[in-house]
Amino acid sequence: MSESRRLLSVLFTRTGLVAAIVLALALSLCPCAVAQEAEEPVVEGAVAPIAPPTDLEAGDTPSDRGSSVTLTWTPSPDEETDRVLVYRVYRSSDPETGFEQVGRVAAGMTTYRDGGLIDGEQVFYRIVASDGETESPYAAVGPVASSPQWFNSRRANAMVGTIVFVIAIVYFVNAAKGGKELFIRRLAGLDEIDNAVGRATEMGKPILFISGLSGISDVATIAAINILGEVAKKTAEYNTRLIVPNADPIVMAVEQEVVKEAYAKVGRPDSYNEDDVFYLTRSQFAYVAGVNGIMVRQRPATILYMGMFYAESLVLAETGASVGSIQIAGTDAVTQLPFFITSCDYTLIGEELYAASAYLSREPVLLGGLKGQDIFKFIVGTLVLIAVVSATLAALGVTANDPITPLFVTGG
Amino acid sequence: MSHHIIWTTIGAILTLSIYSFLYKDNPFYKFAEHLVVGISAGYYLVIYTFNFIVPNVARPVFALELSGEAIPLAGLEWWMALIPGLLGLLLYARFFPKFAWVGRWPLGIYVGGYAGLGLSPVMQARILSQMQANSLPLTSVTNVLLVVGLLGTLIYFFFSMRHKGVLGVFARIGIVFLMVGFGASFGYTVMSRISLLIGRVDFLLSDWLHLVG
Amino acid sequence: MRRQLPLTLCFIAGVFMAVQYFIPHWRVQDTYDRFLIWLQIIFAFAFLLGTVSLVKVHFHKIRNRAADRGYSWVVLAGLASMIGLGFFAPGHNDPGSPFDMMFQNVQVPIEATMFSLLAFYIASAAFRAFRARTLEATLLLIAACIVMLGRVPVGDLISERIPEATRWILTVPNLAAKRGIMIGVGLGMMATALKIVLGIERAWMGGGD
Amino acid sequence: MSWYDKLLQVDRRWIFLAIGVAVVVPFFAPLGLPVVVTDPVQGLYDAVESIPPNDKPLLLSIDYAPATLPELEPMAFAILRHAFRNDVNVIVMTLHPAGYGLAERAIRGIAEEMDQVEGEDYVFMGFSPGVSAPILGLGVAIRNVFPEDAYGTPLDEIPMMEGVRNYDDIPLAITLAGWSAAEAWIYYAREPYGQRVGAGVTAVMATDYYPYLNAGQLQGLLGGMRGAAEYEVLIEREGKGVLGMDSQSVIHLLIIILIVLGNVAYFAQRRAKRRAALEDA
Repeated sequence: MSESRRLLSVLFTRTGLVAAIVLALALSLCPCAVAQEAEEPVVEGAVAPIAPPTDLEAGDTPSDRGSSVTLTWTPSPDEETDRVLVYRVYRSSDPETGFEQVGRVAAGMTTYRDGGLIDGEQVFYRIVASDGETESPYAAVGPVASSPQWFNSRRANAMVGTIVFVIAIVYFVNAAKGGKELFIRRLAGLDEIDNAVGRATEMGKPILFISGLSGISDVATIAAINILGEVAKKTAEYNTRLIVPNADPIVMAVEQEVVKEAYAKVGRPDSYNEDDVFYLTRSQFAYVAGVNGIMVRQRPATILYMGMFYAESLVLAETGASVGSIQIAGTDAVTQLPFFITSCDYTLIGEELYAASAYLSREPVLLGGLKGQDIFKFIVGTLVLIAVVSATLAALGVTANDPITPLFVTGG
Repeated sequence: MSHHIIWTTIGAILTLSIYSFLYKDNPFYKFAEHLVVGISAGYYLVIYTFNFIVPNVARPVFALELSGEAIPLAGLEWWMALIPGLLGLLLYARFFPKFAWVGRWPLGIYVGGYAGLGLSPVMQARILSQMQANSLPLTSVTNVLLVVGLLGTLIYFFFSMRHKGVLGVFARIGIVFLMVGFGASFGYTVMSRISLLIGRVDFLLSDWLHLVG
Repeated sequence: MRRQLPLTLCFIAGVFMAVQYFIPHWRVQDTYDRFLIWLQIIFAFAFLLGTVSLVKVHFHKIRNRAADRGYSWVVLAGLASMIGLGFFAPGHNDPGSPFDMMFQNVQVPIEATMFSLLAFYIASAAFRAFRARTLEATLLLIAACIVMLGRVPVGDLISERIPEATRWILTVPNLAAKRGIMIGVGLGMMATALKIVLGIERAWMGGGD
Repeated sequence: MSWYDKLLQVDRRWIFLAIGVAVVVPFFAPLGLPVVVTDPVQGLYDAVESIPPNDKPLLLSIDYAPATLPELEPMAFAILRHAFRNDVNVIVMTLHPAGYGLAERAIRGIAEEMDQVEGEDYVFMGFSPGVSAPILGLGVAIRNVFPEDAYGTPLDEIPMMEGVRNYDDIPLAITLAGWSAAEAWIYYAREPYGQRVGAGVTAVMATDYYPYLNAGQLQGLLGGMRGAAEYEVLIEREGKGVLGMDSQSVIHLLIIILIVLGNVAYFAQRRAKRRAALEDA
C-alpha cells in the first residue's frame, strides 16, 4: 500500500516533467494518497472519507482460557484503493463514550483478538480503518463479554486419538495378564545385551550405561531408566560392575534406586556401590569430557547408550569404539541415529527404544502394551491411506473437497 | 587489557589440552577434564539456585530480597511457594536411610507430571501433525514416494508380526528409506561439526595469537 | 504408604498433565503453569543431590588413595571455587562477575573444544564404517556423500545437479523416513508415559511391588 | 602386509592430522569459492525485507549457547545488519541461561558498528527463564515477560516499544538456537498465536526443521554456517560465514576421498580373500 506512494514520490523527484504528468493522471485516480505529495493544497471535503469496515461481529473467543473476545469484520472497500493502512480497535465499557484504542492490525487482516478482559463484564467495540492519519467513520458492536471454556474443541481429534490409544494399550495389557502368548519380532541389539554382560564378566571389565543427556521431561529418559532396570538385574546376577554416570540429578536419584533394588532383588545388596551410579555435571560437553575419561581409563567391555542424545553422541561413540568396547545404542533422537548406526555395533531405532524394556523383561503385561502400539500404528497407517485416497480424489476433481485431512488438524 | 590476555591465554591452553586427547589420554587432558567437570557442576548449582529457588521459593516464603528490600508477593501466596520448596527438601530424605522412602514422593510427582505431558500433547505434536502433513494426493512422484516411505517405515516398526510377505516387502522399503535418511543426516551434519572446529581455530589464530584477521 | 503413595502421586500428576491439554479454562491453565514451575523447582533442589554425589565420589577417591586422586582435588577445587564465587563473591552470577569470568573463560572454551572434536571423529567414523557391504550400507554412504557435496560451494562447482539431488534427498526420502520415525516414537512415548502413569511400569521407583 | 590392509588399519590419528591441516590452511590462503543461495534462506531474507522501516519491530531471540556460537553467531550478525540497514527496529532477547552475554555482544557490537541508538532502534531484553512460558507469555503481553529491559529501563519509557504489546505488533520473530528452543517457538508462538516465525539452527538440526518449513510453520530457515554464508551473500556483506565455506569445502572433499579410499581398499581386500579361498579349494 505504502509502496505505491513511495513509487510516486520517486517518480516525482527524479523525473520532473514526466512525473508531473503522471502525477496529474494519478491525482484524478487516487486523490487522497497523492494529496500529501502534491504541493497544491487540496480543498477540504473534496476528498471522500475512508470507508469503514463492515459486518463487524464480536464474540467470546472459543476454546480459550477466558478474558478474550474475538472481532471479525469485512474489509473496508478502500483496501482496494490502497487507502487503508491499519484497522484500529477501540474498546469501552460504555456504548457511547470512553473508547480507548486497544489494538491495531494491518490492512488485510479481518480478525482481532482482544485480551485482558474481565470475564462476564460487558464491553463495546468500535473499529475504524485508517491511512495512518485520517480515520474512517467507525463500525460498532456490543455489548459482548468474554468467558472461559472447559473444553478445547479444536483439540477434540487429539482427545479421540488419545482415548483410542489408551483403550488399545489397556485392553492388550489386560489380555496379556490373561496369559495370552504374544509374538515379538527379534531386536538384534537387545539380544546382544545378555552376551555383552557375560563377556564383561569374563573379561573382568565393567559395563558403562549412559542414559542420555536429558532429564525425565524426555520420555526417552524414562524408557532408558526402564532398560537400566533390566540391565542392572543381569549385572547383579553376574556380579559385574555397572558404571552409570549421570548428567541429570533427578535421573541420578531415580537410577540409584533402580540399581540398588536390582542388586537387592538378586540377594546381593552389598555389591551395590553408590559411587558407581553418580552425577558428573549437567553441562553437555563437560559431561562428555568426564565420560571420555572414564572410557579410556576403565576400558569398559560394553557400553550402552540409551535415551535422549544430542550432538555428543558421536564423541562418546567414537571414543568407545577406539577403546574396543561392544557398543549398543538406542535413541529416538532422529538426528543422532546416523552416528550411533555408524559407530556402534547395534542400534535401536526410535520406537525400538521404547519397546526395549518390554522385550528384555518379557513381562507379559509390558509385551501387551507393544501389541496395543502395533494396533494403533495399524490404525494410523490405515487413516493415512484413507486420507491419501481422499486427497487424491479431491485433487483429480472427482470429489469437491477432501473431507479426511482436516480431521488431523489440531488447533492451539 | 592484560587482564584480557591472561584469560584468553588460559582459554587457549585449555583448548590445546583438550585437543591433546586426540593423540592420547594425558595429564593435560585429565586436568582440563576434571576442572571442567567441577566448574560446570558448580555453575549449574549456582544458576539453578538463583534462577528457580531464590525467586520462586526463598523470596516468597521469607519475603527475602538480597539487597535488603522486601519484595511484594506478586499474587503468589507464600504457601503456594512453600509446597514445592518442601517437596524439593524431601529429595534430601535419601541422605537419611531411615526416611529415604519419603524421597519418592517428589520423584513420583516429578515423573508422573512429565509422563502426563508425554501423553496427549504428543498425540498432537508427533502423530496427528505428521499424519496431516502426509495426507498427500498421489499426483506426483514425490508424493507417492513420501506416502510409500512413511508406510514402509511405519511397518518396519511393527513388533508383533513377522516381517514376511507383503509386510516384509514394505518393511524392507522402510529400511531403504531409513538408511537414505540417515545417510543424508550424516552428510548434512558434517558441516556443523567443521564449523565448530573452524570456530576454535579462529579463536586460537585470531583471538589468541593474532595471526590472522 | 511407602510404595502406594508415590504411585498415587504419580498417577494424579500424570492424569492432570494429560487432561489439562484439553481444558483451556484459566483455572486449569493457571494451575498447570504453576505446576510446571513446581516441577522446575523440584529439579533445582535436585542439583544439591547431584553435587553431593560428585563430592562423595571424589572424596572417596582421595580417602582410598586412588591412583588418580590428584585430579579429584582439581574437581573439588573447581566446584568449590564456583560455589564460593557464585554465592559469596560480589556480583554473584551477574555478567562480568568473577563467577561469570570463570564460566566464560574456562568452561566455555573447554566445552566448545570438546564439541569441535566431532570434526575429527566424524571423519574417522566415516572412514571406518562407511563400507558398501550391503545394499542398505551402500545407500547410506551414497546419500551421505551426495549431501556432503551438496552442502558446500564446491558441490555447486562440480555440478548443478548435486545441490538439487541434495535437496531432493533431504525433502523426499529423508522426510518420509523422519515422519515414520516420528509417528513411531510418538506411539512409544505415549505407551511408556501411559504405563508410568498407570503404575504398570515401576522401574523408576526401584520396580516391583 | 599389502597396501589395502595397511590402508584399512591406518591409525586414525593420521586422519585427525589431515583434518587439522585442512582447517588451518584456508585461514592463510582463502580459496574464495562462490556461494549459491537456497530457498529457505531466501525465504527468511524476504521475510525480514518485507518489514516496513521504523515501524513494528523484528523480534530476534538469540537462544544459542557458547557451544554453537561458530554456526549461529554469524547469522545473528547478518540478520542484525540486514535489519539495521533497512531501518527496521529490533527487539533482542534470549531464552538460554548462558545466552545473555552472547546476545548482548551480538546486539551491542552490530548496533555500534551501524550507529544504532538503544531504545530507538533496538532494545535488549535479556534472559527469561523457562522456554514455553516466556514464548507463550509474549503472545499475551510483552510487558508481562519483560516489564523492563535488560538494564532496568521500564518498557513504557522506551520510545521504540510504544504501541508494541504482543505478537500482534511483531511482524516476524526469529530464533537462533542450537537446541529445541527453535521448535518451542513454532509450538508456542506460531501455533497458538499465528506468529510468523523464522529460525536459524545448526546444520545438523536443519533437516528436522524441513517439515515445519514445508508445512508453512516457518517463514524461512538458516542451516548452519552455510545458511549464514548465504545470508551474508544476500545482504552483500561478507562475514565469518563466507570465510568458513572454504574450509568446509576442503574437508567435505577430504572425507569423501577417505570414504572412497576405504571402499577401494575394502573391495581389494575382499577380492584377495576370495581368490585366496579359491586357491585353497
